Amino acid sequence: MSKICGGIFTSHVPGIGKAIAQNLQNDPYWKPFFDGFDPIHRWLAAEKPDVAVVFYNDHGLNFFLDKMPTFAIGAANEYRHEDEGWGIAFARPFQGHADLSWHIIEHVVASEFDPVMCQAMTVDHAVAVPFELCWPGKDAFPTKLIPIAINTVQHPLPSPKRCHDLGKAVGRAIESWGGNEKVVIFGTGGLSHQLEGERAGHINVDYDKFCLRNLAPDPEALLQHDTLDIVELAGSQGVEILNWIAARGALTGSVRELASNYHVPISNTAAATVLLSHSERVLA
Amino acid sequence: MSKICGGIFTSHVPGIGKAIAQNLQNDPYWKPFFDGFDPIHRWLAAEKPDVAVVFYNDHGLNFFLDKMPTFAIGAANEYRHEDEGWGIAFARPFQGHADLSWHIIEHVVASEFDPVMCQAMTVDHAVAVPFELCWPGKDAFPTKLIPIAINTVQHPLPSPKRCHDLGKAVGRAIESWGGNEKVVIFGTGGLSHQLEGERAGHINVDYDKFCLRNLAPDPEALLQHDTLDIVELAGSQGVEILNWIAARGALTGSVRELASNYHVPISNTAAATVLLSHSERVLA
Amino acid sequence: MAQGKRAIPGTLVFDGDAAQAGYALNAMCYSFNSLANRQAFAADEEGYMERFHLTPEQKDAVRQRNVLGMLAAGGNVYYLAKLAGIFGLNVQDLGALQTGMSLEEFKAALLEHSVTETRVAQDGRLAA
Amino acid sequence: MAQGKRAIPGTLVFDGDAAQAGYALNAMCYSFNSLANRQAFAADEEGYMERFHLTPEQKDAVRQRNVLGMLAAGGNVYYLAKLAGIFGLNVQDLGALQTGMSLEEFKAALLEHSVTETRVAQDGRLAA
Ligand SMILES: [Fe+3]
Ligand SMILES: [Fe+3]
Repeated sequence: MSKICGGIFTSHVPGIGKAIAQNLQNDPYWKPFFDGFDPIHRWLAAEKPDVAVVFYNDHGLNFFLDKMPTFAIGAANEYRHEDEGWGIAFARPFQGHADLSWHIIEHVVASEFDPVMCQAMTVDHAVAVPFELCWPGKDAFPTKLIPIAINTVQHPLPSPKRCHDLGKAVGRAIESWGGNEKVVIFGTGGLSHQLEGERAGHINVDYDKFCLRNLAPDPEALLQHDTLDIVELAGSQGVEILNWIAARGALTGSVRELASNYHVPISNTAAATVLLSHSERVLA
Repeated sequence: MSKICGGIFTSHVPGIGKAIAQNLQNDPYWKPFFDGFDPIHRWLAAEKPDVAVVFYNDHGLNFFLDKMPTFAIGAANEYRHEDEGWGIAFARPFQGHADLSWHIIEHVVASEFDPVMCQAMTVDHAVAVPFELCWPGKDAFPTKLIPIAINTVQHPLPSPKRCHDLGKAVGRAIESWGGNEKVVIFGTGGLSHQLEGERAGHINVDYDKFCLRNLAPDPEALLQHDTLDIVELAGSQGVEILNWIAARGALTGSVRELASNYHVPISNTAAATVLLSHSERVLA
Repeated sequence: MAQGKRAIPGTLVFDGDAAQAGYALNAMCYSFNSLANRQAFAADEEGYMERFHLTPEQKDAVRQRNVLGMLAAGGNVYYLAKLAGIFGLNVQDLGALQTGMSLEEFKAALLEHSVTETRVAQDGRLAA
Repeated sequence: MAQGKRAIPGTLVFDGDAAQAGYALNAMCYSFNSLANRQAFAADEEGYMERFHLTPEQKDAVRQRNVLGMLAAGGNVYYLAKLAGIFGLNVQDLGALQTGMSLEEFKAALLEHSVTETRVAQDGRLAA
């Protein structure tokens, strides 16, 4: 049976991609953020996961408002990043795992979720930046991708509880898969930030620390706020924490925080990176 | 508050549209089917519903397998039928009701459904044929449209229970809408038929009669079969009964059968038309 | 490939396995919603199939107008119906082709189920 | 228009009302994923806006590079960001424009929240 070895949670600000392209990892502005990936690089080198299931939100590359999904699951054997409007496209393709995608889809539909099934899709910086951060360089990514998009763009957004439940269903699906893949779960986006309106530049360090403190031991604490609470607390893009909440839901066993890095600001964003290890829950 | 005055359930075979275009309503092959709409025409003339919420399935006009929704809700102020591959497009546009669509979307997302929100969409014969049947002629349709598409194309399909529950949530949403619209619910497609494979031409009169007998008094009887049971019983397109099951779910009050017409065959299909009246449940 | 799938006689369930296998063929058929694309296909079938990267099996099935072959290669009937339209075949023609019957036999088989049952309630709104 | 909506200070929630109002503007911005479309817009802003049926308010806001005006007219920031890119504005420039600060003031305001907190567990897999 497949095993989930852990979870990686990280901001995905497009500016990070630009910093990577310009080799600014040791620039004083960027270094405190990039340093957060040192333990993740070591952990990935040790764990060598076969597949990454990535909860993220599309920012207007693959989905438009004519057909805006609440949840969408990729079921392709290859994905690509494409120009999102500013002329940058990451070169490395992402290898998919369509068979496992379909297994997840079958499982979550049977669990009363209503996903969009995507046999062909592009993925945006919310997938590409975390992959570039985790596996820097030019080599082909060693880990396959299954992207799961959550609507954080057009309200009504799914509730935090609904996202957490989706994550749980995805976690159970992975663990019931007959292959022997080792899977890592990603949640990307956040933490607090707001790009638009008179409150642009909003940051809420207290709320972010509340999330970081509870993510490993008590993720249900994050469900006490509804989506509009989160918009008010964390900003209209801070609601991307829904991706983290879903990803944390997929870790249904024993969880331990291995690394956590919080650095404000990166661009307009309170940036954060967390690594959790996961193992089957031992019944005492 | 808005009221739901009833439900119309009908087959939507493209051939019906062709028969309408060729004025074959009184042709001996077609007459027994078209006659089923006489009571519906009288009822619509008496009830004059403002809005039709139509549960149907897209047959490859608006949705493709790159982004295949489980459930999709239209949120436009106008919809059109377009050429589906054989050069026929019905001329009359469908007026939408975007505000009520958004109210329904808000309600069902809060009820833990995960719809695709469609601010622009085309509708296929599964909407256009029932509208042409109900309001024949050239005049603008007197009733606005809110289309709700259910995946009956690519497995896994949503379960009959999930469709029924979606219908219930949509019904509650309509009844909580602050407007004073009178709403009719449509379920289109079915009954038993199968277009493809060695079993093409499959018809199951017993199963169809079971559905027709239970639709008004005991719709939950239809939930005892799962989607693959229904494929086996009713054929791979007979599974369009999911649209009927969802539509019946929206009628949460007192229901009475006003008319029922079952005629086999129309094209490859066991055709059926049912009219149910609906009123708020009176608590005895 | 999923295991332990339920078998339904004479029926291919269009699931993830079929959808994966058939993507190119179905994408081509979906393009036939557009008249210009239907004309382009009619003008150059081989070039059009190549443009959509059909598999050799899919191409052969299309060349031979072999509906069961298209289904076996992952075709979905809702999309294939658009291709059938180009060939001038309706769903009853398709039924005959797939079952090995003549069109008249296929229609006769459907008529074996022939039934009409009508109920109309007593209700003022339904009075003629 | 939905009633009894929750007000969040300085924040426009992009809901159904906004999405309805902003559809044309957002559709135009979505088209800017393509370089050719960005060039077409740059070559003829007025013609391009007309092609997407922007409302008069939307056109004015675009002409004036008025971000708050675009938001008030239903623009969604994820799509507007693509338009901003054409104008050579990044998200920090947008922040300054919307808050009435200079770019330096906006950056300084962000730095007021400055904090770095790092934890790394003792674990063999993390050893350098
Ligand atoms: Fe983001
Ligand atoms: Fe149909």
